[in-house]
Amino acid sequence: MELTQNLHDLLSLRAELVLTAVILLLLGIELFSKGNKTLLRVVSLTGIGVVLILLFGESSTAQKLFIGSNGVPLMIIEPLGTFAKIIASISALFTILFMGINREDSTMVRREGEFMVLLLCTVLGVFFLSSSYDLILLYTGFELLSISSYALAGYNKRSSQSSEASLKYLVYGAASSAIMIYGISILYGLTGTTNIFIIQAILGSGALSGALLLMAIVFLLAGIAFKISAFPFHFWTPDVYEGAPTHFTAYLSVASKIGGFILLLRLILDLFFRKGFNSEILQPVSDLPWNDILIFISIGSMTIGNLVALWQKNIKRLLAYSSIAHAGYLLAGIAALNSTGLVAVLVYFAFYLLMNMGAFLVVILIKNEIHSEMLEDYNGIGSKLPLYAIALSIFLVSLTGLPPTAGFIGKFYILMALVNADLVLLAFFLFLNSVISLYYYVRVMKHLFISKPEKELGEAKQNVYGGVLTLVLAVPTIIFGIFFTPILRLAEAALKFYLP
Amino acid sequence: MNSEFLSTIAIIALFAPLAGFVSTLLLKKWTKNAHYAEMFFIGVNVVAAGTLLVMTAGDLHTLHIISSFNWIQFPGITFELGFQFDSLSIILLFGVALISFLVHTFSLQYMHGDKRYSRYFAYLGIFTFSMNGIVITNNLLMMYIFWELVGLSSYLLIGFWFEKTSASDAAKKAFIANRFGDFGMLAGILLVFVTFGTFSFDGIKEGLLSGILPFNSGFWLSVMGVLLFCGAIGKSAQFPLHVWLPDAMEGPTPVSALIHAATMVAAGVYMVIKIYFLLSADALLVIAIIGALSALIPATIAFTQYDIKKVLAYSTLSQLGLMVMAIGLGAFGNAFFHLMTHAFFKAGLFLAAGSVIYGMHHEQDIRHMGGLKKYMPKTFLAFAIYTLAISGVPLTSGFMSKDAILNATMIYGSLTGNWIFAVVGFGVTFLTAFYMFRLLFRVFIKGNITGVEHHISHGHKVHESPNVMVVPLLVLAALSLFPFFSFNPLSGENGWLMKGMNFASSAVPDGLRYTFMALAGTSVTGYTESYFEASHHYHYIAMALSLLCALGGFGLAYTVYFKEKVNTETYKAKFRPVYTFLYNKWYFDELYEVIIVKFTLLTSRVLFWFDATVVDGLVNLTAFLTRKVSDLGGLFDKYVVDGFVNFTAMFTGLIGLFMRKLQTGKIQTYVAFIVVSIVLLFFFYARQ
Amino acid sequence: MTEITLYHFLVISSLLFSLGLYAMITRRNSILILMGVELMLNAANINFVAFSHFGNFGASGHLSALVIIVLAAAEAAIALAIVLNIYRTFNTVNADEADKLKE
Amino acid sequence: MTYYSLVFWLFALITVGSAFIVVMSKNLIYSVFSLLLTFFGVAGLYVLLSADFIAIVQLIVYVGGILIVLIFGVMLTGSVLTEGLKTNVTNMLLGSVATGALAGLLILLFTNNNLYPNTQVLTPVPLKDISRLFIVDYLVLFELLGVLLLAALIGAASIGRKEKV
Repeated sequence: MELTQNLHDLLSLRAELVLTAVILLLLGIELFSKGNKTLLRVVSLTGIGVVLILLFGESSTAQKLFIGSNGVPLMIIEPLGTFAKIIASISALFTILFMGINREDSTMVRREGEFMVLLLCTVLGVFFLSSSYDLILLYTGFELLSISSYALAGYNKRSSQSSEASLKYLVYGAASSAIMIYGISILYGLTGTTNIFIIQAILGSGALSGALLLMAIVFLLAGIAFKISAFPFHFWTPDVYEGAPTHFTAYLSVASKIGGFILLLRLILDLFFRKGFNSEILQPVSDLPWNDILIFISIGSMTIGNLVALWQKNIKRLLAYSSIAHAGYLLAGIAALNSTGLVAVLVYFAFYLLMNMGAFLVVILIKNEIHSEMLEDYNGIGSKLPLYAIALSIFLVSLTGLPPTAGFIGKFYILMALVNADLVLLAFFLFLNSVISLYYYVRVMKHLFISKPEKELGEAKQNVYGGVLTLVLAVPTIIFGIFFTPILRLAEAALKFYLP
Repeated sequence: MNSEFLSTIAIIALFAPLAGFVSTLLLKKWTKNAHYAEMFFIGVNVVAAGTLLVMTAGDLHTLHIISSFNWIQFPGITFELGFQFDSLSIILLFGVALISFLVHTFSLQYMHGDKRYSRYFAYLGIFTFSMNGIVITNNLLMMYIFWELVGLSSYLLIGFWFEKTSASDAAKKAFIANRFGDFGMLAGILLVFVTFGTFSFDGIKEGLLSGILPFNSGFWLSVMGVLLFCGAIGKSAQFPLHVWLPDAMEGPTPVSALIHAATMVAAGVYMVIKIYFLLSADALLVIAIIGALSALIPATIAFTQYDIKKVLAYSTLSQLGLMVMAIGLGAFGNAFFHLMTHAFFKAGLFLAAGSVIYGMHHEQDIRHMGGLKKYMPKTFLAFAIYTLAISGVPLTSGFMSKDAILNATMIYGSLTGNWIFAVVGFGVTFLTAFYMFRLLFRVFIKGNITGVEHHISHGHKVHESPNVMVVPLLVLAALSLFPFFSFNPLSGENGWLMKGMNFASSAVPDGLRYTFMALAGTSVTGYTESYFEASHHYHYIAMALSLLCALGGFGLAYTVYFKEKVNTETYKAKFRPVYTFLYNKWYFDELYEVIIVKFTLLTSRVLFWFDATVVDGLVNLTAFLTRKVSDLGGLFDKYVVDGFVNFTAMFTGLIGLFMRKLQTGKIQTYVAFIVVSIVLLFFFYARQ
Repeated sequence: MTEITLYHFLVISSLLFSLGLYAMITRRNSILILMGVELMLNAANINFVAFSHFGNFGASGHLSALVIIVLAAAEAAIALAIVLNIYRTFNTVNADEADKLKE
Repeated sequence: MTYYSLVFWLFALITVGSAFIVVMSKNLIYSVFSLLLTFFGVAGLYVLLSADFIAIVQLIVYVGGILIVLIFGVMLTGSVLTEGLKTNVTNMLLGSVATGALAGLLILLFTNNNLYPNTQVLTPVPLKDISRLFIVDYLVLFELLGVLLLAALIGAASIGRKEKV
């Protein structure tokens, strides 16, 4: 009886099933039609489109699935997870679109099918991270995301940088995921289960506390912090971001991060804190120093990210450090541990998707023309490729968090949440870091518009496809900076089971 | 009066320059004449602003149109964007539009042939738009947004000829100096928001009147005022951030006229006037002191400078200082009056300087000029009128407004017993007259006549500028005369502008106000009887003294530069140290170079060092120690022999620690960092 | 001889875990780094099974251990491919020689 | 109980000792074969924990699969004949201090906790329970593992395969 019920539940995972079907279909096409590129693209894009439609369809419903013999569900489809899935799917959509442009290596084009399959596997990983409530299932989703990512980072096989990136990602990832599973095993030992709800209940009953629990949490956090590239687990980020194929770097900076963040949110909202809100502030289930942990990591990430970014000469590396800093900003929103903070994090993430994807897109486009990622080679791009240069500036301004761009709104909401939570020091640090970050973002713009190129740029020209894609990302970045209520509503709707 | 109609016009006036900016940039690709789009829209701006002024002129000081809409909504908090029209904003809106229009016209010829001609006009458009935004907003948040936008557009315009290193450097300097100020302003705005939960001026006023104080303390109210004033220190180039303005002269001269004389620098003063109601006596005193310093220091620098635009730039600084000082003394109406009159004649002065520079083929050094009256009579006429106005000679607008400020200093002196500001005011008047007439004499009447003739004999024509440039000059000259502000040339107080203005109304609680305003309660008129009494008492004394100072300055300049009775060189030699000190602008730039640049460098070095040491240091040290440990098996004598060498190796290794960076590129080291981090994190949190 | 309790197993698992990490940090050869990962995963597995046994938690610990073994196999497959690729491009399998990306 | 203890200590020695050799040996081949021993030792520990099925899977997958893959790796990349597969080390001090501290910390934490002091013979978990859990309760996990293995397969093939230019 349970089996039939579970099989039935399996069919309720519509988005996941469609995604898996698309993966298999792509494999089939790859095998039997000799990798017909058009067909591959059409199928993958339509597939993601269907998945997105399904996700939007279920974006306000909640459903418990796989209720086991112990009476607790293994998975719950609910709006917060769906929000993360939407973010991951959209970034995968863009990544596939970017792939067509990236001309870093000719063999990459030939192996597009494999790339798509692995990419969709990572998306599936994020999907399971988003709606699982069992640590082992979460861990498997986490590994699916990681393992496919290792391969994708080394996708540009002929480039030594890409190979190196994949090795580094692998070693660092394997270490941190092994640490994480060790933490899970300790947590299992303390509670006798891997189900989040039961662990929460046990923690809530006050039966557990002490150093071993703290150790398990630190181990768990190490794995999450690796995924969101937060200090002090960020070391892989710049190296991997720089080496990986740029369109995958874009994906990594958004989808992989949302995977880490949704896991963190899941653990915080459903495991370590009381369900629902007592007044405005989240109440931890046991007396762990959550505020301290999050604030420390947040301040560390933003400060280290921004300070080291000041010295970077390679744009991808610069963006990597900037993404570390952004992990810090996002963590600050979570550290507020109140409802405004949670909304702010989601809003920020939606905008972060736009601006970060956009920035990497322009990096790809410019690299196609000048074959370089070094800032000093960006001199004079402003006059040669004005659309790209302006779009990049918009994204950078947005990443800095200046009006009238979306990034400003996101940062503003986070600041707001921090002030509400009386975390004035953190707010101050966030503000200070934004000021620091202004310096290196402006430096990029200086190279684009003001510095003179040493040698004439060759026949660099903008192409229509790239231009349209840039606009698709740049225009909303501006529009959402002024009219952002829809995103706000979306974020609030995503948290409707958690908000007071 | 139909307020909906007025709002529409106001919105047209606000957005017209933006439309000009956008359409110019869009049309730029297709036509060489794209700038006419901008000309058209700036015309629309003038007409709209003019209509607004005319329609409301009857009851300027009662009028308040506020239309606002919600921008961001939170549970409990709403941010509104909105417009507020009162005497100040309507007048300034028109002033900005008019001057901007004249500068546009002037630029048609002046910038002709520049390779980024249309872009220049587009920039002027975006600048005017941002300025309009500052003028008509009803809240601090929106003001800050436009404030930054003004900063950006001025950055673009100062660095317009960015091929010149000096221009792009100046643009950067302006940008950075302004950031310093804006940082303070932002902090102030946040403080306002935290305290009152709103950004709108009316909301803040209500809050203050109902007794809310930041952190319940008068001290913090003063801090709030001073923080907000920081924005003005940056924008209006007040001491000690005044250094950017003279350098900003690297931009095209019409830009200097528009931005660095009439509008942007006035924005700071305007902002302080807008927030006047929340300034406590302490904050006002700080403002007055900063104003006094900014009035005095540049005035002393001005008469040692040889670059025609730099002289004018220092004079602008000095006049802005006067305005700020007047606000600090509680006379914001007088400050605003001077702001308006100054806007016209200073814009005129810059344009006239532009005309001279144009006629002299981009010569800016007054040592190479002389006797230009003969070649450029119309420019001379205009320049002379401006000079009279800025020096405060009767029948000009400048006389009325400057007199009003000086009067205020004397009132303040008599009511508080503190006469220092009056002394500064009159001193500055004297110095202003002196260096302005110096300029007039040296450039147009006497000066290096032979040099100019020599120049001409070599086939370089020195000529009057074409009409499209001269007409704006003459219009501005006319606007520098008294009838446009008051029909009584001796008293600006009775003119429409001053009458249309509300008296200072402070919302600050009694104990925190100036004593001469303390008894007025919360009524609209903020001054006590004694203030008005003193104002009548000192009116004519101030006028006489002011005339005396102006005449003194004129006389000195006349003796030295017209009669040429005094050899300036001997005096220069005599007062060499003083002269050098003044000539080098009190060494502010050098000082900042040392303090700021060096300090920034030092900080970044320290950060770099920190970066390099913390973990990488550990790594290298580890490597070193490992090596040492493995060497332990070596022979003792080898150790002794090699000891010295090893010591040096260690030493260089240690220096290497300082230089290398955190990110070693070795993945395994990163993995080690994970472990270290975990252990440290654990102990960090296990202490409880 | 003392009785064998949970702690004996936990100590073994801690040792394996630390040795695995030690290998990851210090051994230059990538293959040895991978062996380190396997040791760490084994340590986690011992934890799961030991806790399950002594805590009498039923089959869930065993399930986790099985899943981890499968994941380890998958990871090893990918890892080896990556190492081979590194060998082709750098002509070495020493992880610390792949350090072009830094600072 | 003494036999149990004796066997435990034996396997413990095998596991930790051979793991130690894996980590410390300068010769890659020694390391690989010591790893084999470690896996055996761990399998033995599983048996002692009455997890026979896990022990068997451990042997089949680890020894029969993963280890072979690793040996392949060694053979494909190392120049077996020329260099004698010597490998050296890096980060010695940092590594030993850090992991030593971690090990000490973990052992301290584990032994200072009064967890499950049960030492009587516990009932082994029937295989049926495990399989039921896997196929019924954790059906979705089972399916997900399938996708994961597929992804690993494709990824490995994609990266490992030699590319025609």
